[in-house]
Amino acid sequence: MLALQILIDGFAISSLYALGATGFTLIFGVSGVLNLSHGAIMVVAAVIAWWVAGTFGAGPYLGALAGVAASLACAFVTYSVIVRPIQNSPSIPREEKEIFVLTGTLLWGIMLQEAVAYLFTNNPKTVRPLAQGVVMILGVRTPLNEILTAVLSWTAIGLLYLLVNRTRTGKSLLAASMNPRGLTLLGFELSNIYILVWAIYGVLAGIAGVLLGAFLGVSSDNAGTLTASAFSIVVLGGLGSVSGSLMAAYVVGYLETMTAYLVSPSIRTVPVLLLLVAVVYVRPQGLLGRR
Amino acid sequence: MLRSRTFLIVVPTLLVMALLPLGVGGYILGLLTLAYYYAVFAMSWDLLFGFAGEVNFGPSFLIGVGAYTAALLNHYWLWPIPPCLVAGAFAAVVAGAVLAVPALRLTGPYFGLVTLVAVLLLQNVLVLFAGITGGEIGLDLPDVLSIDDNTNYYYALAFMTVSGAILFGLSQSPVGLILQASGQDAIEAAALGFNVAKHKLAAFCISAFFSGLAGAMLIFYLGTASVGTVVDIAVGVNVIIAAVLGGRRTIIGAAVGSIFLIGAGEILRPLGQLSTFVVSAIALVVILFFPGGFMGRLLQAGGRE
Amino acid sequence: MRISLRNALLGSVFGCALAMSCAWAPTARAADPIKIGVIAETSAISGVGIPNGAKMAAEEINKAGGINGQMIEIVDYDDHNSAVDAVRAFQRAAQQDKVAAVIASYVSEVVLALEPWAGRLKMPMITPGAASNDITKRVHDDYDHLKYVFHGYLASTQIADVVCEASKSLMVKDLHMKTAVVMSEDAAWTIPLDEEYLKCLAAGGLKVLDHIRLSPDTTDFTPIFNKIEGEKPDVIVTGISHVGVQPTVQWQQQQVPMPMYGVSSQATNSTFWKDTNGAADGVIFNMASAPDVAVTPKTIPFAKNYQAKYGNLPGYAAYTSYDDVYMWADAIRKAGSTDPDKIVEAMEQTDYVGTIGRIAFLPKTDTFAHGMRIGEGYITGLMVQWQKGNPVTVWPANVATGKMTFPSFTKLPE
Amino acid sequence: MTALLEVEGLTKRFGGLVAVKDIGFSINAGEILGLIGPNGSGKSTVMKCIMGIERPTAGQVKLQGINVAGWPTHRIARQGVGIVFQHARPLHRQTILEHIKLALLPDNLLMLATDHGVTRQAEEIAGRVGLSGVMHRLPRTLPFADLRRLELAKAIARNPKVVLVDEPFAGLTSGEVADFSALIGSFRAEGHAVLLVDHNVKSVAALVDRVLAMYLGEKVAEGTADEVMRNETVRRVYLGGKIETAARPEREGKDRTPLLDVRGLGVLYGKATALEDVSIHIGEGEFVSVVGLNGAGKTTLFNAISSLVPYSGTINWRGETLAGRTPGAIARGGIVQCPETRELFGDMSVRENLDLGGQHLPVATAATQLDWLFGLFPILKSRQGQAARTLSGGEQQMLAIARALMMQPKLLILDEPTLGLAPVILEQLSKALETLRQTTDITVLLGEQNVTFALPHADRVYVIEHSRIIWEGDPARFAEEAGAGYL
Repeated sequence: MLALQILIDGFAISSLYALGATGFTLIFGVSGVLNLSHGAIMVVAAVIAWWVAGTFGAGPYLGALAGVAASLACAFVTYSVIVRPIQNSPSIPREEKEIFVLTGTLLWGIMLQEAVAYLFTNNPKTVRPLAQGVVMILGVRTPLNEILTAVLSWTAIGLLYLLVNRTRTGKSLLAASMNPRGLTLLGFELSNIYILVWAIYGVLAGIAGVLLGAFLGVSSDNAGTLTASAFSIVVLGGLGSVSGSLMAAYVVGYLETMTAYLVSPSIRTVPVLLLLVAVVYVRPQGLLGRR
Repeated sequence: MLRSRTFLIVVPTLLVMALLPLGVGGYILGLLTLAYYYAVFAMSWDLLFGFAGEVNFGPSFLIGVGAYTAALLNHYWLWPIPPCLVAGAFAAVVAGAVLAVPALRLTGPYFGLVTLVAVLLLQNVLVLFAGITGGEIGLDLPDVLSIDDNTNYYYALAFMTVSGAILFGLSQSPVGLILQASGQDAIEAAALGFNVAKHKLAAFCISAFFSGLAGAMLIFYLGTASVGTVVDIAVGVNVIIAAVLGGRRTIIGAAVGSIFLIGAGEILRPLGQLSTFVVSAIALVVILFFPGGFMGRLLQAGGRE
Repeated sequence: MRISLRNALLGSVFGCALAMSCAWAPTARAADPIKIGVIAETSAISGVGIPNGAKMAAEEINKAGGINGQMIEIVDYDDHNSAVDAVRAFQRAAQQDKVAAVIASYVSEVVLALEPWAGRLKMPMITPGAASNDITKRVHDDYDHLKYVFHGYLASTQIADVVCEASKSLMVKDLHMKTAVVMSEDAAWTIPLDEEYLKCLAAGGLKVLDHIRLSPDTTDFTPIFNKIEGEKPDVIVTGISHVGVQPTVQWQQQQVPMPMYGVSSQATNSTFWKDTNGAADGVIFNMASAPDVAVTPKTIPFAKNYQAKYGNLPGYAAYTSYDDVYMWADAIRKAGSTDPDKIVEAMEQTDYVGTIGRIAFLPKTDTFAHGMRIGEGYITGLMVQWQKGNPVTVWPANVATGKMTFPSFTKLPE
Repeated sequence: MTALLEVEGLTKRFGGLVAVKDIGFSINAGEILGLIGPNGSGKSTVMKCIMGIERPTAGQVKLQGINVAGWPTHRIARQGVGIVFQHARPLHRQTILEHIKLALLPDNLLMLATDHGVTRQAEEIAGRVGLSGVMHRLPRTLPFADLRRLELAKAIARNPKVVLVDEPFAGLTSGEVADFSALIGSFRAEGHAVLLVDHNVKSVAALVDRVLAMYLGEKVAEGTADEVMRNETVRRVYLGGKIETAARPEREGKDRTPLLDVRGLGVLYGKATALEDVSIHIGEGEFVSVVGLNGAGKTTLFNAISSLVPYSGTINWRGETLAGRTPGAIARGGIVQCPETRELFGDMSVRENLDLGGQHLPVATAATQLDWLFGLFPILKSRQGQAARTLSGGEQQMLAIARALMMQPKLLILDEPTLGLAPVILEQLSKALETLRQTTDITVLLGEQNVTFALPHADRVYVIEHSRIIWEGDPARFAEEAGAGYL
């Protein structure tokens, strides 16, 4: 019974982690950017969805759509106002671009977080879930919303998989992550590819944000934690490896859930941190990463 | 040439700073006192990043270890302040070395991540052992440096000046030269016969020493040691932003950046909640349009002739 | 040497910043208003209630002629819920803005960090919402230094006592409950709260099956609720403040079959229903005053005026902060000056009927020195339940505005 | 004479790839050894293994009898090995003198101040390499040659027993080359052992005592510069075997429309001149070869045409300037480059690589093109599902060419297709190119150092040397007019 409970709860939270980390790792894989405003963008998506659905009275579906749209808009701004200018800036030496992108996205994340706190307060908000009620799975009472969260997360990841592996556009994304120069020589515009990637990222982060808002609730104060958790998952899985991130998300999700159930909820994140340190020391390329 | 120019900027500024208590109210002094401690955090960070080329995402790990060591000794064993400060600084060095020896094998985002995780772990430990450490609430200290604003101000100013002088001197010394070479191109530095790992470790320890000492000084100024004050990621983020804002690889710029950050936060206080938003926006604009930071621009103008 | 225009620009911006900061030097004038500093986290609903409540009180006092002709001015500071920011704000209030007294924060961590500064800077201070027992314990232990600190809210132990007292009639008598699990967040204020819960719940007839402390950073409460459910208690007794919306929503989504009852600070916000999308239905929480209950004749008018002015109902700290301004004003009037020692002396004599009840401070010999007197005739506290979008007072019986109801998934003992 | 440096049985593997195989040589005090080989021959790896930057898989590196193989770099350096890097990044805020002082410092954490002796010594060294006048300037204010002098100065300051010099003359003018030769010569005079690593014999011939030539990780010849230049294997590696030419069937309209017209092209890499006043033109349907040694500027020329590097001068494509177009737009416009680095998508299958090349075409056209290419390179058809990086070098090269052809280019730029390939593969590749040339009217611009490969297919040949075009003409005349000066 307990085992089954851990299995079900861990699955839902892990799939949400996986979705959150997928966009983050995609951006890193294709354009080499660690976007530290990630958590803040997810928060924006959730809060806008909450606002449009509730206060604005547009209902959960329109709300979710508005949340994703807001996240998309944030992603575009992140790319065009912060990442691209830094990458194109002639006065920043190449070897320091990384720290500038990190600092820039970090500051942008703080700005988003503060803006949300200013406009909507930092009280936690919960997006009205698309499904209410519970079902029994082998005797474990499971909220429909939890199942829906897992299903939608995996649908989004699945669609991304199909997009990348089954469509022409997706192939060019994959190619850009392996060899951007090669792609240029084949007549592709890298700038278009990057815009596309950021758009996909915006949608993924938006969905993840809205689902998170509906499943657990989100406050603007969570932005930093969300970024840190995506960062850890992605490093654990191997930077830029989407399948690695998915696996790592499950490792993290289940480790946390098991700790919460079997040891104590107050040290929930500690084993994950220790694992992370161990992995980084022993196998810095991550679980599935290549050097 | 550069050095003399820096000298020309710094000495009069320090003089003005030393004379400030004659002209401004206690509140501004309190503000600057805090800014000076942050300045030491940022300068230590810059030594590690700007010179040794290692991006330390967890300056607050070093700061926190120093601060909490001092706080625990003062709180439980009632050690007087000076030995607490020394113990804090050395604890930070030891913790820094334990972290750095394996971590320096890593590069880029991995090193950053390990330092970041170190902060999270420290934070968890402090909260888990709340019975001893006071947890989120923090430890109150029986002793403070002084309750007089002017005295506190001069302590902080003197501390910043001395630390700054040592760190700046170090950065300009032969060792600083070797560090910079190691940070920029480790292979070439090794080919010139320098043990890059040794020098980077030394930089880490020096950075840890001053971070820990400044952390300990800060809590004896505030009278409480709490996670939010010396360990939280936000503290480290501010340190990094200050150093980049002021100008990487200048040491002095890091101090300027800290004073600016804290000053700007205060000037913008009438904006209430929006103040952090505006400060971040200003910092972002500086990073995008003046990547060299405040000091970077000044020094560059000098180096051009 | 050539300095580009951009450098000059950059330099001048920085120069201006410094110049501005220097221009703050205080200039005291004779007809200055009496200033009261308010330090709070203004981005949180319950936080912003503190300056809002204080400003309302100040306006009313000023309309009635101020303090012996001097107007009251509220100077508010956002502490971003951080101890450092709060200490800085406190220093600014004391040294720069020269306030006569401070109303500070509803977070125990912040208040405890400020407490030594109140002593060092001899600045009278009251907290409208923090609950830690340590606040008054320190005053008791080191009265000479810390006598400037007053506790304008119930201490954790006192709150626990109110919750236990109410549980005797609500849980044990009305609902025939026998067992409970205590669920509280890991924070300073819950340590004495939990300690008292464990004692007084049992004394009141509720056997405590387990005591779960959770990290205030928790976002996923599923394992916690599942664990609690596995222990089959009749009720979950809460001690939460940092978290609130999230556990409530997950409690409802997972249809945890036992009621949540106890302390839930976020539930006191009028926006709680909206923030939780109605998941709050059935949650019972402790409050000093409620907008629909005439705890004193001042309560309902205050809540009405507050809602008219700010668009939402006051959170718990807004009531106390409103009362605090009145008490400071009275104390300053009585003291005849803004001398801190005289203010403290006058404040210790307070016997004031505010929005939350009759307020008097305990003497320095009491373990809760400078804490509020609770019990019959003084502060009693209320238990309030969210019902269909509205907070309904369910205890004590003499002021109750409704009966308890629970959502359909709640299974009450036979 | 005693050998200062002895290398025995040096082998270095990267995963499955053997980069260096059983290399051995020795250098005496006061001797200069030239280590030559085309790109990818493993010569740089040998140098890195000596310096400890790469850890040798097997073999010994003996310094005065002490085996230092596998030591960390800084210890090898302290033991007496110095290196002059080709691309060194100087520190931004330190003056030239400070850079030299850096090299004079001991590896000591407690060095907080330098004594005057060090400064004087640094000044002396600056004088010796001709940097006295600019000692107090910052690196970014100096021309390229001075930065190279700085690298030499650092090596001198370390006073190593063995000096490794990587491509000593790359990017220098002939006057500067003379200066540098003299400086390197002075190492010999002082009794140092010097290892010069370069692409070809010619550039170092005047300076070296002996030459060791490498190809595909193995030693192919050793001896004096003359001996090595006469060596059959070396000639085959650089020139191929006998030079043959074949005329292409005459076509109508050939040569009439100028397709690509490059005029006065100049490219700078930082401060180094990579191309200077280069003008070439290509007519529709022509097969033009640009031959030149590694580092002569071929790749830079092609990258400028593809707009991958900034340039001065004009490049016109069918009468319109290419300035302002993105690399992608140029490729879609018909100029498709197949770079020497191949730039394949390693984790994608052969088929996926090809599909990406055909993505701008209508689906039906892409399918036809694919069929045609499978006819041209049958091996690719059988390897369709295999990941590109698991292919052999020759197959990868074919895939790279096929992928470029999928775009139906008007002008195909082939950069060093023979790089690092075994002779038998060369033949296959050569055949495919000839088929292409005989059966289609595609325009091709081929860059090669392997003359045997480049000439047979060519309608016209340019020879590029030291960033300039030095000869243009018919392949038939190449042997007598330009062939001798090659190598």
